[in-house]
Amino acid sequence: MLKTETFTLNMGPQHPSTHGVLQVVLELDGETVVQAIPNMGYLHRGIEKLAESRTYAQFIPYTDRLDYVSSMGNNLGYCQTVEKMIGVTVPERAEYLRIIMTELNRIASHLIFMGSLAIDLGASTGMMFGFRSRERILDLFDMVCGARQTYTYIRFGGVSADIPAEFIPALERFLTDFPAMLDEYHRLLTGNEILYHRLKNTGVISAQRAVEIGLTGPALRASGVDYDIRKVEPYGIYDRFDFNVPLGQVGDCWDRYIIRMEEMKQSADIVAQALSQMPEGTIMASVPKVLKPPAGEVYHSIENPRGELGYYIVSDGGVNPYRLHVRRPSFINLQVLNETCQGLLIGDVVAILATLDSLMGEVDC
Amino acid sequence: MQEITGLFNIAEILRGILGRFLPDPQLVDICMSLINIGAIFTIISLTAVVLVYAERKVSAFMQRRSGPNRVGPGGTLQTVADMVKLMAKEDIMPAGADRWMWMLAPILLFIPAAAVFVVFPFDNKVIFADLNIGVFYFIAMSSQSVLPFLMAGWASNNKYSLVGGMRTVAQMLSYEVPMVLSILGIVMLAGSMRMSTIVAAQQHTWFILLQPIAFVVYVITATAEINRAPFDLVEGESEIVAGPFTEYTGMRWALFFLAEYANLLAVSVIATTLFLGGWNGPWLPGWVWFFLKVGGMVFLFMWFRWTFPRLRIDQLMSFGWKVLLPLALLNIIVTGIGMYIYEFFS
Amino acid sequence: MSNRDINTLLAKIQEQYLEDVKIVGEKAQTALLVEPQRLLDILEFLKTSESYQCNMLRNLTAVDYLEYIEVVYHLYSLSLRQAITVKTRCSMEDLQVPSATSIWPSANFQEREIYDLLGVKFTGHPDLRRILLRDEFEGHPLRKTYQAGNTGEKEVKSLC
Amino acid sequence: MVGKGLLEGMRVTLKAFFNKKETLQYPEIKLTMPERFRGGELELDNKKCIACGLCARACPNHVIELTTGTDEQKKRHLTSYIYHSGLCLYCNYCIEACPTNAICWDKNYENSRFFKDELDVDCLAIAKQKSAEIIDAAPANQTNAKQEDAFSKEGEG
Repeated sequence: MLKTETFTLNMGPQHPSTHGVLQVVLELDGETVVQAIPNMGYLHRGIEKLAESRTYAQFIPYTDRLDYVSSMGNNLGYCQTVEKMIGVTVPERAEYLRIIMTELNRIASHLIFMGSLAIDLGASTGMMFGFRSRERILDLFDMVCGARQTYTYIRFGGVSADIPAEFIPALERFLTDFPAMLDEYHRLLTGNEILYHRLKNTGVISAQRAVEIGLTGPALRASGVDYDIRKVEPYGIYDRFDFNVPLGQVGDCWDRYIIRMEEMKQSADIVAQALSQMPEGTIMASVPKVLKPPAGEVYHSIENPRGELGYYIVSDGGVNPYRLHVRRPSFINLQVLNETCQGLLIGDVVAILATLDSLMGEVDC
Repeated sequence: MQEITGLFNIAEILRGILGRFLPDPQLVDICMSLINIGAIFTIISLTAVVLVYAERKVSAFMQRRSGPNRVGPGGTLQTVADMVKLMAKEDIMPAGADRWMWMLAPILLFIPAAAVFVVFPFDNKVIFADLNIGVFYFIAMSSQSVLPFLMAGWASNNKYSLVGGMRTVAQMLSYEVPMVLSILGIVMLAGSMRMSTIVAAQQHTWFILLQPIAFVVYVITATAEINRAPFDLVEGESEIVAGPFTEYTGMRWALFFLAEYANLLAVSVIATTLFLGGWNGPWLPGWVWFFLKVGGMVFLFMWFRWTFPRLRIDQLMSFGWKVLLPLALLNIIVTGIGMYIYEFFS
Repeated sequence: MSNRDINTLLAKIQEQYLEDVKIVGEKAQTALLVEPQRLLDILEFLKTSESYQCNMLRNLTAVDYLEYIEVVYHLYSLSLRQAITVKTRCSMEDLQVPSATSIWPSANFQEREIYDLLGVKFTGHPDLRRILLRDEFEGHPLRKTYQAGNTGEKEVKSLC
Repeated sequence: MVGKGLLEGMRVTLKAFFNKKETLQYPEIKLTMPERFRGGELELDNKKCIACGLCARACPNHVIELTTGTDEQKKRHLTSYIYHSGLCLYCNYCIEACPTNAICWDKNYENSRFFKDELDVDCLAIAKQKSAEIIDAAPANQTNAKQEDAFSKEGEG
């Protein structure tokens, strides 16, 4: 009697397209996925535990290492949470600088998304192009804070340094070049029929399911749910800018891709607006050197390129946080992987992983 | 002075020299065969060296990088250095591998890749064996490469390899059919399967002008036959790591690599011979034209690879069976009717 | 959403469930403190009732307060754009909290994370395994009593 | 038409094929690091240092290890200053904390090492060596200048 059975394929932790050290245990029936169980923790550094033995300010460099392709957002979220606890108002100029940096970082992060999606689908030229443009943004950051990935730029009460004189011309040059770059990607990737057919109608997540499973960020908006924290609960000075939140209709990989491409355009827009509105002035509020927030707890979340990045800090009035929890969007978004992959093919798992855009530094924390 | 530069004349001169030293004309023939075999192997191994370098340069240039430029002038010796490195590497056999099958696979893959070269007309009269079934021989030999892929995939005792091996079988078998059908139109027009006759028939009009659809179908299926992007599902590195080659190291892996580039050259040569008029061309000697055209085809395949994303397996299959096959069949019907009408009027 | 609105909303719930629910904290930190045995009822109520519609579980975490562990649910209503914090406590002797996965599937990984790092057992969870640490790991690192082993700092000192 | 996007993509790559390349030939050509670049190893100026230990306290990762002593005038000075670059987060906190600007980055990004021990840098020793070199170099320059003077005079004579 002939009988067929499924087999298990360990995709990762060393695999070209699991974006780091994610292990996906695939149960396959031929090429069809029966189950895809993500298995993480290979990059667990115990950052939440480390926070309990560091002072509030000393934890900022560690936030860089969570979602290491959009560290500005991580800095911003953490600093705003602590500022909420101690009640500091940030100077105007610093607020604008924060917006400029986080939005530039969003573009950089989405460029990485685009590049990694392209190479996961086999178009390595797309990746090279994406990384090339990202380099321009990193050069800008390098100019401002002396680092290309781990910025530690945003601090309690402001930012660590004002922009140097050559920054604004360089940024303006980038902003004028950027639409042409974006257009190049659209012509190389978006218009490509193979890419379209690979992504369209694969990995569909319905709006209801997306909310239930806790998706946030572009992955949620691709399903048509209008939830962008920059709009619904504007933190910082986001209410002063005019931008659109692109929404998808179906919630498939294609929507998740297109939305991020559109978001890059919106972010460039926000940067241009912020640049024109930015006043002169100080960049740092007076914050005590030794920070002792009053006992209590705060949950604050911001819109990171990967979704809702939340910090929950419990203070006992001492110099170290009593408990610090990070709501990592990549971690929670990864829950949807299994049910989305079921019934699809191996090639689709790669596409779904790439469009969910989970980053292992953040997943494992 | 085309006669002196032609490859055939070089062979004739060589034959003349050998004839002076060897008494028996049969011995001269044997010697010439050995020289030919040597020439073919030189071409194949040189091809791999040149094409790997070319591919790296093309990919780099398309991605705005500068590519290898350290070893030798302009990095030209990079591939040689890589070959030396590969030879020096440890030969690792995975535990639980099917020993003999595992060792045979790369060699078996290389043999058909090399064997197809005997029917390629590099220049007027320069052909190792001008078989009267040349096209048929090419198709038969090149489809042999399915088996070694499956052997490698099965014997490696690795699931990625197995999936890759299975994909190869599905992909190569289903793209073989439209490929054969697209070539069939040419054979109908030329009225022969002999390579030299086909080239000679293109003295005035290249078959690409008469058979544009067949050319498109051929290029697509050829890309799939040699497992290059956008049809590189067999070794799609972001899905199944390296497919059947996952467990191979050192020279064994290099043999796979060699065969891959030999195949790339082979399909380019066939495209040149069948569609682009082979050695035909004005002013320049025939073999220069031939290699120029082959180079153009190789560049086209590389261009595809560094631009397109990969297809998914089900899309690949449905594209092969639902689009290419009907297209190729249609092309044959149209060709047949066209030939009938042409004969009717002339 | 002002604080007063939330407070009135929370007060309403308290009226409904009386002794099982307390309001703790003040201002922006107001939260509902719920007895573990009534937790699922109240979460279900918060999700389905017209005036709350908390259809999204934003964040789920736990804090070790030495005598007890507090599990914190940050709920959010996408339609009403309001956030509610619900807390529940379980004593160190009996670390059991009903799982919220049946109400919000997004609790799945987060509950596993809490189980992994703090050792709270979520009853009714479909797949309660360690998630970040390896399966054979002993102890729960985020507990205040956890003794960290060899850290990088110690290594440095031994080197010098 | 199907395939238009494919051709468009091929046009993009063909254009890139003939465009200027972006690669920098690294060992020959090196990027200049911006002024604020954080990287390399810490450079200590032991004359400016007042041995207050603020840098070590500011560090999130206990990268700086220093010991202090007091000399005859009851003045604190450094007795050792070790920077474990392998643990460094490059957050700039130590440099920001320093009241006298005694430390800065040496901005040398080629700081890979063969052994882990070599990542521990004894900044004080390097600083002392450097100041000794400067003292050595200063008289040497003077003598050179004198010789040159003599040469020029001879030339005139």
